[in-house]
Amino acid sequence: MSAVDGLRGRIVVPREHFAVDVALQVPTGSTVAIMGPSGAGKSTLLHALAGLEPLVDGEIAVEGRIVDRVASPRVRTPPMHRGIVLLGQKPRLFPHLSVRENVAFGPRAGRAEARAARRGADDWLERVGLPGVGDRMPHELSGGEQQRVAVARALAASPRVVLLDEPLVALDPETAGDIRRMLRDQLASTTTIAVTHDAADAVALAEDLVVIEAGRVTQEGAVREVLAAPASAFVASIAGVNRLLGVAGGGLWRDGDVALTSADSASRSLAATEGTALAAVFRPSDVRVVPGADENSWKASVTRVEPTLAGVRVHTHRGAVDLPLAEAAGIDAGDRLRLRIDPAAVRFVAA
Amino acid sequence: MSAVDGLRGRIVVPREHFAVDVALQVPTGSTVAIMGPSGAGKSTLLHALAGLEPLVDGEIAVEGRIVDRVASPRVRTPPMHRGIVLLGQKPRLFPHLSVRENVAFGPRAGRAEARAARRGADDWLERVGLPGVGDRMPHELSGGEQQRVAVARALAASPRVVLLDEPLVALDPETAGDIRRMLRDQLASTTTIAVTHDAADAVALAEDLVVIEAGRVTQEGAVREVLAAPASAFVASIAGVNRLLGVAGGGLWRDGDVALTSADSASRSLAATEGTALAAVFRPSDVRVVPGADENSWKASVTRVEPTLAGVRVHTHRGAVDLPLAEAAGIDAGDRLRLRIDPAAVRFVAA
Amino acid sequence: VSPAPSAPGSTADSDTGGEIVVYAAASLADAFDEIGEAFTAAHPGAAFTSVYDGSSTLVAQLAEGAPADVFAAADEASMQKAAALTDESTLFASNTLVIAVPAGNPADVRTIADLAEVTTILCAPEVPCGAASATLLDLEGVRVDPASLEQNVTAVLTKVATGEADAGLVYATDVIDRDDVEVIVPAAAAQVVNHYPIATLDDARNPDAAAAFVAFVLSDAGQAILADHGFGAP
Amino acid sequence: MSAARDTGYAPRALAIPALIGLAFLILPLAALIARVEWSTFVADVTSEAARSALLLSLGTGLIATLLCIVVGVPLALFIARSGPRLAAVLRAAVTVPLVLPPMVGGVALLYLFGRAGWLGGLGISFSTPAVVLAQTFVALPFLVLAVEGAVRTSGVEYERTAAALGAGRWTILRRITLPLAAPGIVAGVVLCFARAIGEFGATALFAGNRPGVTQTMPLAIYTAFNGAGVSQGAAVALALLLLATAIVVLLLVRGWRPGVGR
Amino acid sequence: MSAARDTGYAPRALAIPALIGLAFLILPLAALIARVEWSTFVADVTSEAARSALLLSLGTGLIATLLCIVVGVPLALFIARSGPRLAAVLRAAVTVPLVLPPMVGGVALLYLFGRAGWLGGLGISFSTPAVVLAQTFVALPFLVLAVEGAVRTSGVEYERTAAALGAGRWTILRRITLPLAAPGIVAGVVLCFARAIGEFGATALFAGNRPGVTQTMPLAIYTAFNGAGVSQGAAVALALLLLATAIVVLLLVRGWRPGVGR
Ligand SMILES: Nc1ncnc2c1ncn2[C@@H]1O[C@H](COP(=O)(O)OP(=O)(O)OP(=O)(O)O)[C@@H](O)[C@H]1O
Ligand SMILES: Nc1ncnc2c1ncn2[C@@H]1O[C@H](COP(=O)(O)OP(=O)(O)OP(=O)(O)O)[C@@H](O)[C@H]1O
Ligand SMILES: [Mg+2]
Ligand SMILES: [Mg+2]
Repeated sequence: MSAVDGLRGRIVVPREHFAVDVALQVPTGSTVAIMGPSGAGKSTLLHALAGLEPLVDGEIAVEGRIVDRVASPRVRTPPMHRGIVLLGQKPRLFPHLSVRENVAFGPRAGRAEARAARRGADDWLERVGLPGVGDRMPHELSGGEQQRVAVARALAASPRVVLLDEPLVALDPETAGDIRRMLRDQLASTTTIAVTHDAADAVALAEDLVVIEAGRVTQEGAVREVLAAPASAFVASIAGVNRLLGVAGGGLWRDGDVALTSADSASRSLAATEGTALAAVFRPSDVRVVPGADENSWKASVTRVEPTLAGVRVHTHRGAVDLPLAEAAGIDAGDRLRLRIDPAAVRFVAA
Repeated sequence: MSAVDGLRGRIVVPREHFAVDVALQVPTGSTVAIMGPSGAGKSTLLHALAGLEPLVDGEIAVEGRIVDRVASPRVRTPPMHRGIVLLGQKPRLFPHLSVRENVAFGPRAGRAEARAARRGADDWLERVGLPGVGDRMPHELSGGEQQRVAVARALAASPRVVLLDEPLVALDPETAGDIRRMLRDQLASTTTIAVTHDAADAVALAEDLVVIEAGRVTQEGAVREVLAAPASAFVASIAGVNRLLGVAGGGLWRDGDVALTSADSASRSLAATEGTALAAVFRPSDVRVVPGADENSWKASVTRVEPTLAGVRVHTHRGAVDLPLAEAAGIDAGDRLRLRIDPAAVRFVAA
Repeated sequence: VSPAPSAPGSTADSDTGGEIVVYAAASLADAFDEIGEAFTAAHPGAAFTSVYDGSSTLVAQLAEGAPADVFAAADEASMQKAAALTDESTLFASNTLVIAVPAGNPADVRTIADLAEVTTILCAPEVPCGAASATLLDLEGVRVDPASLEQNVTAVLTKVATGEADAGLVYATDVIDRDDVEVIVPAAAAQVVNHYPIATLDDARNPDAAAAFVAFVLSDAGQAILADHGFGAP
Repeated sequence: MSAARDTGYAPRALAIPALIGLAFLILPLAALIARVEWSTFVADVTSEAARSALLLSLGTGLIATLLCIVVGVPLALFIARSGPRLAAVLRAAVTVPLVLPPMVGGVALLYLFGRAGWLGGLGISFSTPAVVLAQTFVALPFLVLAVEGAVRTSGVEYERTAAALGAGRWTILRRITLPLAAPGIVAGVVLCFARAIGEFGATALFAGNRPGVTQTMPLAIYTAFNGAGVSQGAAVALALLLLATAIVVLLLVRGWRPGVGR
Repeated sequence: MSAARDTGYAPRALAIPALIGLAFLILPLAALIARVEWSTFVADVTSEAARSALLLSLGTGLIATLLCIVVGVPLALFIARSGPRLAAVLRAAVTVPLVLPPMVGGVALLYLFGRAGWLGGLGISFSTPAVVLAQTFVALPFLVLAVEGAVRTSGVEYERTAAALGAGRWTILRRITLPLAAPGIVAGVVLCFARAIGEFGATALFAGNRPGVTQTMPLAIYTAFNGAGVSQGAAVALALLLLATAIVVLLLVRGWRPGVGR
């Protein structure tokens, strides 16, 4: 139990088909992002940390103080005494309080003087881009506005530890960017866990990223490192990269008759150990369609063609390739293409 | 009133600081995407179309039949008789019905036999990636799972006209992709309006895109055309491009002492008309930082540096530039950079 | 209403100050209010408080310690139930049954025998007026199939007054001064007499005044007021 | 989102007034039971009169409750969906029979349905239907006010969602509005049934007290209570019988209670 | 999401039973008013006895309502947050005084607080406090059941949200739980006050019928009603006075009603 631990614990909570079983450590003042597929147990984890969901095993410590422990002596500090503020996945603005009173709720509950709390609430509303809505009732706001008020309400409680469950959902990219910047400034010295579905949030807000799948941590580490070396198909999908499984053989990545080289030295040294399970990681935008056999190329059959902002993404049974619209004309599911990745653009990671 | 109109109308609904005033036309079987900043009036528009919000002016026709008209003879068909199904912004699963009964609700209300409706519901749950959850109650699902059940419930009602209010919100990219594909297949011949905050959804699902800002349509047209020629800062932000305002002068785009050329013939002919207000549109990833004066380059001071998945985006007072992490080291707000855009990567659009 | 004649009983005024609380059957309410006034006029130091309700209710309350000095019941059975609370009781009034019919006598009831032919309601046999009614009908040899067995005289009177029933048996005192019902006195009425007992209570907080009040009720002045309200002599 | 039982966040000190309240409701009953004369209890509760009064009470009480549901639930829906002014007026109108001493209510019913009343032609007096009407009159406000509160609390959002899925009005009523208000409706039905079965004053005046026809349990209890020479034992025994029966019926009703969660 | 008044989606045909229900509640009152003897009305309602009974009724009714709130709201919270079994038992216990004919309730209170009762030492019976207790006893169940339903319906989600924002138990109670249940609490208070002010049977037995001390309006009405020689005019006049007063009080209470929306 180190004194620098803002939030630390192991959380075990049973769910329908699996148990959420996660060990976590968030140093004081830092931010950890949590990502995972829908239904992985992210919200369950935050609820358990906040004290809204009982543990069946494990313990939780906030700034060195045990607030939950299953082993004896049993500890179960109720949510309001944990020093943790949770921003839940649904905004859940109090329907009978004005927007201003919603935002002032935390400070007033913390014995702030009512007038000061209301003034503070107006400042917070301004910070989330909603000046002047203080007198409205929650149901008179749009979905994204409610979401932002919920963010303001959570932060206005001046938490030392805050848990954010998809705080930027339901916002357009411009507004989301504004709120993301505001969160980064305001939470600079707050111990924070942020659940998100957008890797850009993790990069912008967090030092570390924890990936949870079916209740278990499947990968964790510094955000960019995790995204660069996806240990699962899910992480590859959030990082937006291809991840092809193979084995090391003669300094190359091999899968059947396909062999790839990498220009990256760390990748080369990984591939040097014969037989290691390796994943070749590269971006669809770095893949090229080539007319004939070539070094670092392979044949792949198209499974589906998906429109993207910049053109199309052609999915094959061995990785996807991004193509401008013009080049994609005529490509259809079932076609076979020869793809090539530049050795400088591919990395191998242990699989 | 043309017979091919799936959904057509003009909707005027007053809100707090502006009135939503939008004219829309969705041909039978096609999909129109609607995007706009938070609070622009997108949900209000869908509610009005569905009959949940009274018009103060305008009229709505579904497949040629007037269902709402303010002018006399007044028409106000209640929601259930409009032949429109709305998937609201909140999932709002019926809390007292099992997940299966939620999905079977529409078919059963439409006089389907109960057993058949339940079987159909199970099929729909499978389609949204949730086989086997039929017996659970809604509160036993995660946020993203609830969202998907709501999608299944709306589509299970086999609507001829469907309005989707951010159907993919709260889903991780992998699941969102699955549902997006499912929507594309299932709604191929359904008249659809889809509100979204992700331009990728618009590209993948819709033929046309309507952009609404502060209650008004600010741009509309084929999806890619709108994104390629953003008429407002908001559209540029969703398209993820820079949009610099200037005027045509000597076949060039000019803003003060900066002049840009474009390799694109349409852009050139636009710029040929002296004095036309022009926007130069180009992607941050196509901008380069150059050491000294160069053709098609300009000086810009850095306003902020934002981490992105692939590196950083450096925002300046004249456009943003995407840089890999290595190149961005040391760049900070206040620095002055010389930026350059390749004439082949810049287009001019009327502003 | 005759003014209360000043006829102080044998009790000395000096002993009869303070409040006395009289628990009396509801049918005595008007008569006792007047007696109370006369009594306080005769005993200026005394204050008179009355509580009126059904005899059974009063007995239950007295058994649970209700603070009363005097108990006047509507029938001897009720006084019997309060036997543990009093030493002895005295009869102070009586009452006889009459036939009440709605104003105008729409069913044209003339004798008690007609009750068998029209919609008749009676008091339930469990309550005093019902028991007396049964006795009277037996005496007259009339078999009545009542439409209802009411809980009290008021219920009978209400239904008669509203025309709900064509006739009902009630006490003479209940119909005095009423213009919404008409009265027919049955021939055998005098043979079925209900007697009202009165007693001071053992727990009386003001036993002297209580005794004075009982004496006053039995005095000529008290009896005159009772007679005014239709009660017969004990 | 949690299904786990949640005991809520009420201050613990509230347990003290809660227990006082509970004790205040239960102690008198205990005192009553302590005084039961067990020697005559069985005879009292199994007497023919008790049996027929109990059956009549149950029968009329259930029919009155049904009538209350049939007219009360629509009335409650109507009030719940009215504007604040109209709702206030309607609520006040509904509250009237609550405040009226039941005896006066009985007189009012007599004036309305009695031989000389506006609806005298129906010939209801002194009959079992009169009992049902009296019970309905006094019990209806409870149902209406309880259901109105529940319907108002559950709001219109789910109804709108259902309408936007194409459901017709009757479907919305049957599958959304009523189930969502179920806890309130059950509470209202309980209050209504309890009030109907305990009704005394209005019945006594309006329907009369004819054994087997209009003598319900409360009238039988009152008769026993007033019975000359009879102790209160019989009245108390009958009251306990009524109580036990009502509680069994109510527990059965509660058994149906659908487990509605949010 | 819409603030616009929404009249909901109830089937229009329901207007028919709703109107029947409303008529059934209002017509008897109209019949009553039609028979008022206006000649003596003013004298009846302004008599000293009427005034003191009305004041006593209002005073005791308000105090009883307050007592009910103080012990009933905590009890309702407690039941609402109990498991289904315990809640069923507690609800049954609370329902008891509803079913008990009020007269028997009065007997039970006498047995408890009377001379030989367990709490006889308090010397409460036959005094104004006894009136308050009798009213509280009969009115408490209404408050508890109505509030319990409302608290259960509004659920724990907002309480959890408040707790996750660091609010303590009392803050949650004061700013979340009670305001959210406000419609139900107001309904409960209305039912409770109406029942208390209309209470007759238990008061008559437990507190007695002593003018100025325990003679509340319903007892005064009863006395007027039973008064030999006096027509029902006085009773009806008093009943209307009570009614009018109660409705004024209730409209005032409704006036405070916070506009809670979802
Ligand atoms: N009350 C409950 N009882 C049982 N299982 C539940 C309950 N709530 C959620 N679950 C299940 O537990 C799993 C984890 O749910 P959780 O809400 O933690 O997911 P999540 O990671 O937050 O997902 P999302 O991204 O969709 O919000 C899901 O499979 C869900 O179906
Ligand atoms: N009931 C209401 N009364 C008055 N104004 C409202 C009401 N509901 C929403 N508004 C306002 O109307 C505007 C449009 O709201 P709407 O919900 O249509 O926005 P939206 O485009 O769907 O936004 P979002 O993307 O955040 O969901 C907002 O500014 C909002 O504050
Ligand atoms: Mg979640
Ligand atoms: Mg919206």
